[in-house]
Amino acid sequence: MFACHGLYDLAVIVSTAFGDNPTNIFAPVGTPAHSVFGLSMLVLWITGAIFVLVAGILLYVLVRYRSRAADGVTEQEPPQIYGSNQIELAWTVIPILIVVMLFLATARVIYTTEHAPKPADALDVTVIGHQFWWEYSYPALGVVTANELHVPVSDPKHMLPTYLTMSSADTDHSFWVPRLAGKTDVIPNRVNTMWIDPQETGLYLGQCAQYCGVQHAKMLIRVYVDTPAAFDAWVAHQRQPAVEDSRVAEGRAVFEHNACISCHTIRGTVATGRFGPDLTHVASRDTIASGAVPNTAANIRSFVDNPENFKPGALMPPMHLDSHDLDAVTAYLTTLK
Amino acid sequence: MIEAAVIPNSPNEGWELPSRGVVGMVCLIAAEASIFIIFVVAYVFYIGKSVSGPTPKDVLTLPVFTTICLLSSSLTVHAAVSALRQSKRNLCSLWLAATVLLGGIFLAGTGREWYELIYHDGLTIQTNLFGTTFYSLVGLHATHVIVGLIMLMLALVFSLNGAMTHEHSEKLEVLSLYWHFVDAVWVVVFLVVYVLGR
Amino acid sequence: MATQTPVTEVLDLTVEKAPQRRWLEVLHDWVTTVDHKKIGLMYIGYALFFLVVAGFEALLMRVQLAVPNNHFVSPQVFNRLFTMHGTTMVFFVGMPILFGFGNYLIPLMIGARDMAFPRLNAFSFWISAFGGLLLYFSYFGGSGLYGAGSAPDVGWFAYAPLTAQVFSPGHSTDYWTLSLLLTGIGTIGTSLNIVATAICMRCPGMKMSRLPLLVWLYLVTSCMVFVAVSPLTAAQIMLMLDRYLGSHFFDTQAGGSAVLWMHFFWIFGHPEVYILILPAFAFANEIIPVFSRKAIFGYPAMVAASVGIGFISLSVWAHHMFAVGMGPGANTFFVLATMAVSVPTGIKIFNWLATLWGGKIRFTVSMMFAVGFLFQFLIAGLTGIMLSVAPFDWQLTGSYFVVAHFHYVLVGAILFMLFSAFYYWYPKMSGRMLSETMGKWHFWLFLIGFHLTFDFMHVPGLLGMPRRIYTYEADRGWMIWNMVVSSGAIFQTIATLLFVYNMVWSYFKGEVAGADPWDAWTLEWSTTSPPATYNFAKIPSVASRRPLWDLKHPEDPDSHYETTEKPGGEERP
Amino acid sequence: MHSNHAQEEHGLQLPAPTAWPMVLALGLSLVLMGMVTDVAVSILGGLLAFAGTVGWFRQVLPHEVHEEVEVRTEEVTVTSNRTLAARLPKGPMHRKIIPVETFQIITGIKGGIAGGLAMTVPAGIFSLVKYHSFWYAVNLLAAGGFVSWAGASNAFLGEFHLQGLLAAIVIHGLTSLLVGLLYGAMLPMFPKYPIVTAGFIVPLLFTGILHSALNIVSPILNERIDWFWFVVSQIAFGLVCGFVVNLQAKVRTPQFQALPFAVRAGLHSNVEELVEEEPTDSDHEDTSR
Repeated sequence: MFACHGLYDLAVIVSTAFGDNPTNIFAPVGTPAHSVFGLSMLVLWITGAIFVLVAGILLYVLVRYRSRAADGVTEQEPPQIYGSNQIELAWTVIPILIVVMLFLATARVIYTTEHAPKPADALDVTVIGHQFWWEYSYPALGVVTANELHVPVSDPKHMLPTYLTMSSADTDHSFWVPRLAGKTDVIPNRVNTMWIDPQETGLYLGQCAQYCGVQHAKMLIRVYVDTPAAFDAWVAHQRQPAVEDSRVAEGRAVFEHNACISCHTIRGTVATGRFGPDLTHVASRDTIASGAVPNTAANIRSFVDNPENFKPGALMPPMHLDSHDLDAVTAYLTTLK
Repeated sequence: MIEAAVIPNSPNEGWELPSRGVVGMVCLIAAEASIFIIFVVAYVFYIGKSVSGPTPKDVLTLPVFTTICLLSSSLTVHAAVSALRQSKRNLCSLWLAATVLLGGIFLAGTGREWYELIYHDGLTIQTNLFGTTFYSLVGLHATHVIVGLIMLMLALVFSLNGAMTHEHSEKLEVLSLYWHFVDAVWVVVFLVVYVLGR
Repeated sequence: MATQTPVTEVLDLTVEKAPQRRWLEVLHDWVTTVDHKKIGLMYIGYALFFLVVAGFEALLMRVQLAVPNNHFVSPQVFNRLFTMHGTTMVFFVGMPILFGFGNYLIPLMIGARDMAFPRLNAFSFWISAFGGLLLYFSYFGGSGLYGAGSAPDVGWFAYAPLTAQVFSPGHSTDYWTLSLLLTGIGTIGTSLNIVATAICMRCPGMKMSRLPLLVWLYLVTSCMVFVAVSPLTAAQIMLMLDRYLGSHFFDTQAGGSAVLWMHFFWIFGHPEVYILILPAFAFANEIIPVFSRKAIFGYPAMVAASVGIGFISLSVWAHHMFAVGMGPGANTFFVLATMAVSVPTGIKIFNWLATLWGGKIRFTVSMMFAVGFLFQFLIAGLTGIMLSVAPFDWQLTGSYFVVAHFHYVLVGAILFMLFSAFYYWYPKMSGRMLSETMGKWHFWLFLIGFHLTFDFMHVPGLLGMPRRIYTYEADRGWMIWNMVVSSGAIFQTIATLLFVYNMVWSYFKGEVAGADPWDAWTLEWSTTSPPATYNFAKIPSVASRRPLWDLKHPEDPDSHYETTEKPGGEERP
Repeated sequence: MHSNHAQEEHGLQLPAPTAWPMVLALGLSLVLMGMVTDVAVSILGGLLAFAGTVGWFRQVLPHEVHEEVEVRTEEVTVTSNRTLAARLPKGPMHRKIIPVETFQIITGIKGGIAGGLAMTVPAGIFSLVKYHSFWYAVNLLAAGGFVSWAGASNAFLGEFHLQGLLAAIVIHGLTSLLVGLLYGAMLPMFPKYPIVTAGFIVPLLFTGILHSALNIVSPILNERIDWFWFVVSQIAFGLVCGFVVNLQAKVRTPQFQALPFAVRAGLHSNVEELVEEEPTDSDHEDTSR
């Protein structure tokens, strides 16, 4: 019985020890992260027990059998024991038993996570990893966005999981939001899938976990888990074309007459590039540059001027705009709610 | 005199150990075999995955004659080793010459095949995945054939000018082991490239 | 060449014998030598040089990571640092130093005068050495000549397609590939030599069942090299073809597969870990019994466990790829295979414990490091079990937890055992004892530094910090842990410098060792320290696993117990 | 090899030092270095490599070049540098493979099989009494191996399923066998109260461990397990297995006698009086490979 409590206590201790941490793997909120958490507690408990036992024996042996003579003089050699089939068999069999048990538990979690039946009403999102940002598209809803993934909250009574179909446009990446699920690699010329079903609304952070080039460190992930109503409102907003505002027509002109359009899309304009993030509703996002900095006018201006300011190694070149054009483009982009 | 650790009455008569040449060659073969396995795996993995043509079916023909030549050279090199063991040096030269000739025919056959592929069928290492894996696998094997042939030719020269004698039979045997390996690899390459992959 | 001579000079045995000789002659001696002892020392000196270099790279990285959003180095430089650090530590420190000890000790332990192929031995060393120099030439060479290249920045496992021309223009990746090709040749050559030596050069009476465990484990390691390093060589050839001739092995745009590279790399990469750790086990197998004054517990089980680890380790590579999406079937298989390794590994730990049990343990510095090895290897093994649990691994892989885990293996286990081996065999190699006082300082400082760094490095991983990021966000709560981790690096640096100083100081001022300072049992202690060029004036002949025990205890020799009925009948080479 | 014979009193033949291997290595390195710098470097490297190869060849062919090394006769006396107060008393107690007496390995296997069979009795009774089907217990155990059975109903578990039976036999058989082996190995070490140890302590310990972990290993089993009956079946196993093991006669472990390979590998068993003895120390290597 105490052992059962041990496992539970361990879970409590572990999940609170690291405090209020946005990417703690021991603070799971979705089913995949939860089942990993449960399994990890079993593993921690077993390995912890083995550690205490073996390290205890080691300590005992070191103290009990230390040579008491001064520097190797006047002492008789200890009995020379060559081995024992019995003992060696015992410490072969016991680890095998532990391994078998651990393996069964592991195999079950692998299958329940990777082979989970997909509900008919699950939300599909296509994730494309780019150097160094994320493209999210919702094929059924006609929404394309970047870096900030919005998903509806999943009710434990009525599961509403989100299925991510992932691939890469260039090098290897890995999608990792520790509190929602383990990581899944995002690999070019290959389609991987994973699913999440966060059960609490909120913002969950993560980042690319596979080295993908110079700016790997700032390829951040933000997952917004919304109430169903909020999510629907967000979708409805994202489906609209870009805001037309005559006050920033000059900025739009600068945008359309520069290389911006070959990489970025703004629906309703001539910009249809796919190489960089879709900017149709860029002003509705909280951050720019894949989560590197908050979405403020000053930051946008600085980024357009020279992306190296925040993200050294970013593939977007410095735009070499004069100060006036920069202001105009910044003004234009900030209206794209 | 350093009398290290000699225990009286220890049974040391007839202390025989394997030949280091043979052991070394077996190790080398193990390492080389692993390299070939990786290339074969890559070939098999990419069968039918080329984005564009030509495909193996379009351009490959079975190199039956050159295969027979290469495989029979295993027998001739074995005969050469046996001859040297019995100190029949002229016979050894003859068998070595036959081995070199057969290996040369094989190499010429590969060269001709490549010429056809490159200039008639337009298949280069850059064309598609088939070209990539085909040239690298067959080329890796051909490289080994070339190295083997150079060694065999040296042996032939030494045999002809009388520098190679009975005492070198173990060295020649080690070389023959390498040559057998090259032949065995060809069997695998042949099966994978010309039979399975076509 | 110039780079390693100063270091080997430290260990140069000939200097003392002929102080008058000009340095050019000495250099000529070392360059042309085919003596396994000199080659072994050159390997060790070369590895120590790169240990310091790669350690310095690690130090720079730790400074950068000590606080969030640091600008100590640029992202490009950071990426080069971790690539070079990893590559250097694995290929130009780990492998050469282990082969160095192997080269030095194996012929001495089996009563032979040299390796089976002395010239191949020299060749293997030089080609590995030039490989390392070529890699480091990238720091100067690339941009100087073509303005394009510099040090590689693709990570030590260089996942495709980051290595393709498109993503890695210039020559930086070429430096990585070519230098690894060169060391690969050297590694295979040395392994071949070790196998041939252990099988074909044994002195009379040294049956396989009497082979010192160190030699057994080197035999297993070397056999693994053939099946592990060769795939890497093959993959490097493919990558070279891709980059130079425009083939498409790992070109994802032409239908090539990035995952294939991962498989090929880890087919090498995982056995590589065991290639590095088995020699550490080998040292433990010699050192722990001597300082416990007991025969090794369960010699056959130790051999069997090593062979077992060797075999199983060839089927576990894809546990580095649990997040790749191989599907539940493959994941399950690799979970089982990986967990299976823990069984023979457990046998080894328990057998070492049983060797200590009932002994009379002498805590020399060598033994202290060996005990540190036992303790840390236990932890490393347990975190290894955590990583083998695929779902747990989905969270842990690619995070700082993994970094902490494998540094626990590489530093906590292998490096500790290497230090232990240095303190144990330095007297044999140089004729002088290393200072025990300095050694104790070295041990405790390094132990503190190690635990500060690598214990606390697990935590940011659990808190979601991925590896290979040049900086991190301030709001993640990783800073305090990274500060502690970085502070440990200082202790380790001081300890390592102390160790280097100890080696130099002791070479001149250390206590004279004599042939057998530790009262040990294997053949290398039956000859002078340092041994003559020919090792043994007369080839010894043995009748048990512990020939020197037999000599020291004529009234109760091992050979009375380890009898066999027919000579040579037991052979299993 | 070269030094074994042809050994003279005053000198030894050792391989002569040579720079050619280094030259070849340098040449090959330069060839590759040329690929990242300039083709001229490659050409230089090629020349050096060729020279190295030829030079190396001439070192070993037609005869290996040796140099004669003078032997400095220098006495190294090998004695223990520990001043031993007392030599180790000679005798079997100080040089041994422990334990001196033990069960054969087959004993543990027998015990495991017997215990495994015995365990099915209480499990079957529980299954029949509570769910009116013997297959219930079988399927419940098997569900640990099948993910798709995780949500299975009681009725489903009450039916006969061939794959369920097979999986249960594998899981149960393997575990019984391993625990049986463990008993065979460990019981001689606790000679005082074998029945208490085997029949009660171990089963209760095992139950405790499983109780804490079962939730994760097999949630379905955890939901429906009846711990009372579980403990009963564990004790049944322990008692029967322990009894069977203790029934067998102990044999002496052969101390350091190297047996012929056939005996060690278990191919032969009738060699002199060591007949049925399980193989000696050097055997592990063969069995665990």
